[in-house]
Amino acid sequence: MIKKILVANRGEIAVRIMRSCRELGLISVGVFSEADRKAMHVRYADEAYYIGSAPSRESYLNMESILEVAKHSGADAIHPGYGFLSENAKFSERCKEEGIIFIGPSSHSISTMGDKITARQTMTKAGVPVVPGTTEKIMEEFRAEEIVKGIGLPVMIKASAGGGGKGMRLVKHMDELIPSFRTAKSEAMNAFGDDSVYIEKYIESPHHIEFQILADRYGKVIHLFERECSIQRRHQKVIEETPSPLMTPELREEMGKCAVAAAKAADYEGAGTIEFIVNDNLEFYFLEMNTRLQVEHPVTERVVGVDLVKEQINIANGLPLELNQEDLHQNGHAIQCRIYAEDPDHNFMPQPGLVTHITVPLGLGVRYDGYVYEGYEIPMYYDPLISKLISWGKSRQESIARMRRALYEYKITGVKTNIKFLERIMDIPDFIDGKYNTHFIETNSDKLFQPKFCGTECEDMALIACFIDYIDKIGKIQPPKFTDDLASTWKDFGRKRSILRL
Amino acid sequence: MIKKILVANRGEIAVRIMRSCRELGLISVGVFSEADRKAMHVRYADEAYYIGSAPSRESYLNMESILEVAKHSGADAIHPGYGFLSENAKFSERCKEEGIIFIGPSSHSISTMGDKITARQTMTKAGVPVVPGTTEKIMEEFRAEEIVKGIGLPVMIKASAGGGGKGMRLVKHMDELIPSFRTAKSEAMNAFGDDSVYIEKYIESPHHIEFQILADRYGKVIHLFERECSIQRRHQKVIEETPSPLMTPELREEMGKCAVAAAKAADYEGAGTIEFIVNDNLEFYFLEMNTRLQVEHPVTERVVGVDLVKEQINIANGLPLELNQEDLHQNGHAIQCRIYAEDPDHNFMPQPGLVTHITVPLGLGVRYDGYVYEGYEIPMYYDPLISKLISWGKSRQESIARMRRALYEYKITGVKTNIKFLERIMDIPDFIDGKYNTHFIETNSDKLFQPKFCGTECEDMALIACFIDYIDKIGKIQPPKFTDDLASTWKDFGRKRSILRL
Amino acid sequence: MAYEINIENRTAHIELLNRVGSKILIAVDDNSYEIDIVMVENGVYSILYKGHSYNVELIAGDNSKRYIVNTFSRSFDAEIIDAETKYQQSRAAGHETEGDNNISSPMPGKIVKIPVQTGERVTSGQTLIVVEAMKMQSEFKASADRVVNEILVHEGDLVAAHQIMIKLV
Amino acid sequence: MAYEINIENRTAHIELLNRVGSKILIAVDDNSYEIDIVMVENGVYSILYKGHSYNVELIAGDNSKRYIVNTFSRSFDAEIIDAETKYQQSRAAGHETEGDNNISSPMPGKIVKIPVQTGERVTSGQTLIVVEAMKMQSEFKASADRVVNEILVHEGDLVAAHQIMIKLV
Repeated sequence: MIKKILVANRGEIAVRIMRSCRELGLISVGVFSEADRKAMHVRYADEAYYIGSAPSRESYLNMESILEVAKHSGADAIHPGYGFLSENAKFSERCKEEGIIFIGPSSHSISTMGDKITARQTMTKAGVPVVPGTTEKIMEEFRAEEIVKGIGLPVMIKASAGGGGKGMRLVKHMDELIPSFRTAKSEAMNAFGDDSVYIEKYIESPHHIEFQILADRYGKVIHLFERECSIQRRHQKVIEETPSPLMTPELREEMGKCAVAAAKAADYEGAGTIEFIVNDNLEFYFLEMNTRLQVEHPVTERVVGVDLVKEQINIANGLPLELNQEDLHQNGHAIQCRIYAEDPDHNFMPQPGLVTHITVPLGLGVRYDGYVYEGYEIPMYYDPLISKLISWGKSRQESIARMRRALYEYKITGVKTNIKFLERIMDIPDFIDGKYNTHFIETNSDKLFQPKFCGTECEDMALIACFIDYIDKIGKIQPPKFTDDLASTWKDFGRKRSILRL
Repeated sequence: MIKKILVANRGEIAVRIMRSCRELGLISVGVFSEADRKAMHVRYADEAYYIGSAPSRESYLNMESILEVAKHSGADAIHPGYGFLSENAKFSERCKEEGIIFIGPSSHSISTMGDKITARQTMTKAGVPVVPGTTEKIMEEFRAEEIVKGIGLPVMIKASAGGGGKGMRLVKHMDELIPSFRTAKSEAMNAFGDDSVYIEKYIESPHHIEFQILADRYGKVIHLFERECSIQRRHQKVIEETPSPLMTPELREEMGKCAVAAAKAADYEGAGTIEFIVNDNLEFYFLEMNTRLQVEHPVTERVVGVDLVKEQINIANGLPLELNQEDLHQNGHAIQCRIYAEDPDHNFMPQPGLVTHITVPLGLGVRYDGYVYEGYEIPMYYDPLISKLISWGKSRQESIARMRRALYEYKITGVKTNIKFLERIMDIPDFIDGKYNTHFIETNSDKLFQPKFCGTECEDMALIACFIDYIDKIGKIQPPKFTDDLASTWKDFGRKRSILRL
Repeated sequence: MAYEINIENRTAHIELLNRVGSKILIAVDDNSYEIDIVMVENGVYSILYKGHSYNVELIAGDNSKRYIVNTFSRSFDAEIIDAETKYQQSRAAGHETEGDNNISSPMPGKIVKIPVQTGERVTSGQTLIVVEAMKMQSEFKASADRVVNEILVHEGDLVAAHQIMIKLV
Repeated sequence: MAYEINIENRTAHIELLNRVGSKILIAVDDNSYEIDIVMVENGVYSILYKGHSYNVELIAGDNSKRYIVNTFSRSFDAEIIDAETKYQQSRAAGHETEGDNNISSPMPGKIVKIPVQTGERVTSGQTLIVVEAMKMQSEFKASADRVVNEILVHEGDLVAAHQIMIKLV
């Protein structure tokens, strides 16, 4: 049985994994780059080791350095979190070679789902609907034209080795096809060293809905329902929720079955996510599989009542899944907001820097997964995610009201964040009504990028605080003009005020 | 409908109530004493008004001052929280006279349940079992002797106007009866201005189990299951949990029915709690009713999935209860720890003072309800409760493991707290096995008051931190002896070290 | 004691009329306010005005006169205007485009690419330098037709926030 | 650089042997440690020793040489012993009972009752003063037979932590 887990990650997810380790009585081992000596995961871990300089490829992507720490510290297992080495088939393989349990799927499963064309073929064989288009790589330009004539415009050209929005081209007109095809191939070659591309029908008003699955070593696969992830900026998720406001019980059951079939087809073991694209007619298509824990896993944990990291560890221990599909239920509604160090008013430009003050939202129905603290300097080398705020409510409406309340309480000073931007989303009618797709931010940009009106009184209070702060600051150098020897009542004020008004 | 609520309280409960107000879109009005200008509830409220000097009776117990603020600010309703005016029948009446909704029961219900003898009579009439003993006040000493001969020793002598452990006397031997009877009467007169006392059989190895109820204006009463509150120090609860480890489904149903009957007998409206005492044979007796929100209400909220403050507000608005008994379920397990500013090693002596640093426990399954912040000075005038930490788990075992993790993460510097004491409780076999009664702390005192062993290495690390802090502090005055111009490798250390070992 | 403060597009005149403990009487343009103001945490003020509870957080700007101010509903940039500031403003008049000629990054980052050379003529909208921070690349472009006068950084360098990277003429 | 530090019932000799950036070589009694130590927050230190991650929080005591030290498992009182401390300790020797003769409260509170008078003979265990804080009353008692020499407070007064309230002889 696993006794000691190396967490090959940083930030909120490293702390989150270590929390579950601690609850299970397991020893956690952290690793850190030169930029991360003061990071929370180093403070939280039972043990922590240096693995390289600040850039990821020299530390958090440095397989051999991490494996060396695992062996030196006597860790039985490595949890990769998300990002970094979590979907790296070679790392899964290297762990196996070194006799260390990789908490995640086999190298074979990762490869199968990592190559998008292979994944499409595997899904088609398993009877899971994929977006209409090719299931093999396209080499010749005339083939591209034939295919597009067959499935009709618009289409997406995608890199087989890609994922997460990279190396994609949308084609709306036939005359754009050949130039886009060429650019996509050359981009794919540059980015992934593989120019394989394929063509898919472009889904209009797409909804991004994914299913969480768990699979044990003995072929048992269950799903833990859906997550709605359509609120995105720059192809990155910002808000996730479960249940999806688009979902019907019938669709949920059908998609759940497909998700389980998809995992089985990939010989999957561990926690994974099947991403689907759903159109307004509730037709759904397999998009890709994420062979790891997702950033948005907490909404599922809250509504289904399961600690997914503990389930991952149990599976990695070779234990059979104790959960049964028929016992699982969605209880209430959960929403997650991702808090980024970024400036929404300037194209979401990232904002590394020193955090001078934080007020964390707390209380009933609020979960906070973060890692920054007062006095912590967010480094420029990694992801701008500061924290994840999760609200739960009996109803979707209560969950939104609670998230609005939590965002209102949440204060970070020192770096710019998207907190106010998220607050505005909670007030957009399309969001409140649950009627949105991946175009949401674009469609509502007029309301989303306009700051709330604060009013003259509120603005004056801001000015007064600056004024008082400034005079008290310089007062420490110059003698103060006002002292406490005045009568301590409001009477004097009244008098002076009347004089003023004469 | 209520639009603006005055919260006639302070500390964590004031903030907690205001959070629900905010989620409902209601304006919150705070009130503060001279000692509380910087308190969190003043910062959190939409509006805040001064009501008097620091001692409670001049501020938070000052009915007229509070009512004046309510009228001046245009508040429709007053939420009294717990403590202070929450169980004051006269205040409920005064609110009514002023046309302000008191979020709580009528003055009649408060009086009925506030006088313990009347409450015992009311319960007996309603068929709810009470602890064997008198149902009327005892004036003569010979009557006391007769009663004790009837029910047998040991007995408790209690003040009818009392509650919460005040004015109580345990009598184990017959010759203690008369002196104790006299003292109890005189204590009751001093404390409550009423020397009415009654005699109850003393229950050995008692379990303190209470039921949360909700009652609307239309006679609908439901219960939200039990809370186990047997872990107490000085008759004050320290840890609460739900479900109770003692409970059986049959007992739960029976006690739940009695709780509903008790509320109906008192013509109750709002949220309330029926406290029972249960012996090892699972015989239960009505103890008293708390006609207000309880400190420990969050464990019920977590497991039943209901926001009790919102329910209180809906009931006060005259809305019928939407919840139905048959739809309510206990989902998983929740534990609450009360964090006090006190010194467990010195008879739990309270510790007001400046909070210099806090690390709040966060993440999956953890709720934190608090009010102190870094730089806040906890005043000496009020309750030592700093915060409430609530953990949830699928099972009781997971809930305990999570609480242990959360307490481990929780750091408060500047004032002494009972955090480490609570951590030790989580490790006591009787607690882990759920086999405990109100004598728990006493019974396990040998383990509870002994600090964990830290080890020489850990102790040396503590010393080293002091050393470095001290030399860096004095180094700001004196020139530092060690600078960065030494070679930045570990080699020098090795050399010096070998020299040292020669 | 009085100052002018710039906030967004407004210049407000503020005068402190009286102060006793935490209570002040203060005039902002044509309005005067009797308020109770206390610093509750470092840089965080609690203000009570006619019962309304305001919370204002101040973040120090590049110099002691500049603040970023957060209220519950929004965030502002504010600057105290004293004699020194006014002098510098009058000195700066007529050099208004100077800022445009210095290319700096608002956040710390790493120089990924400098696709121009010293002496090169660049046109409006042309990319001058690419900076990466937190896995995102930002391109900085010429806002008008200019000549590259000086390149102060190299590809691979780390830059601090607001550090000038390229000077144009 | 070396000091003695008192912690609980132990007096440890500590000597800093080398220090480069955050890395130090330090001897504590007979053990020497190569550790990496950084202050991550005000008064909070992160220590790495042989891979083990220790977190130590320091709370300033009554003077700059005293600390309350929190580790994850427990809390200590520690005091740096320098020449000055030693001198004061030697001066204090022979006056060991002096502390017992000054009655002070460890926490701030309000004087509820003073059931003794100046000049009164009190016996060991007799209540001298009752202080209330946070709704709890604490009684302070004589630890030996003494005479009340001076009462420095009145009923109803507020007292600060460690303020001397009654002097005995």
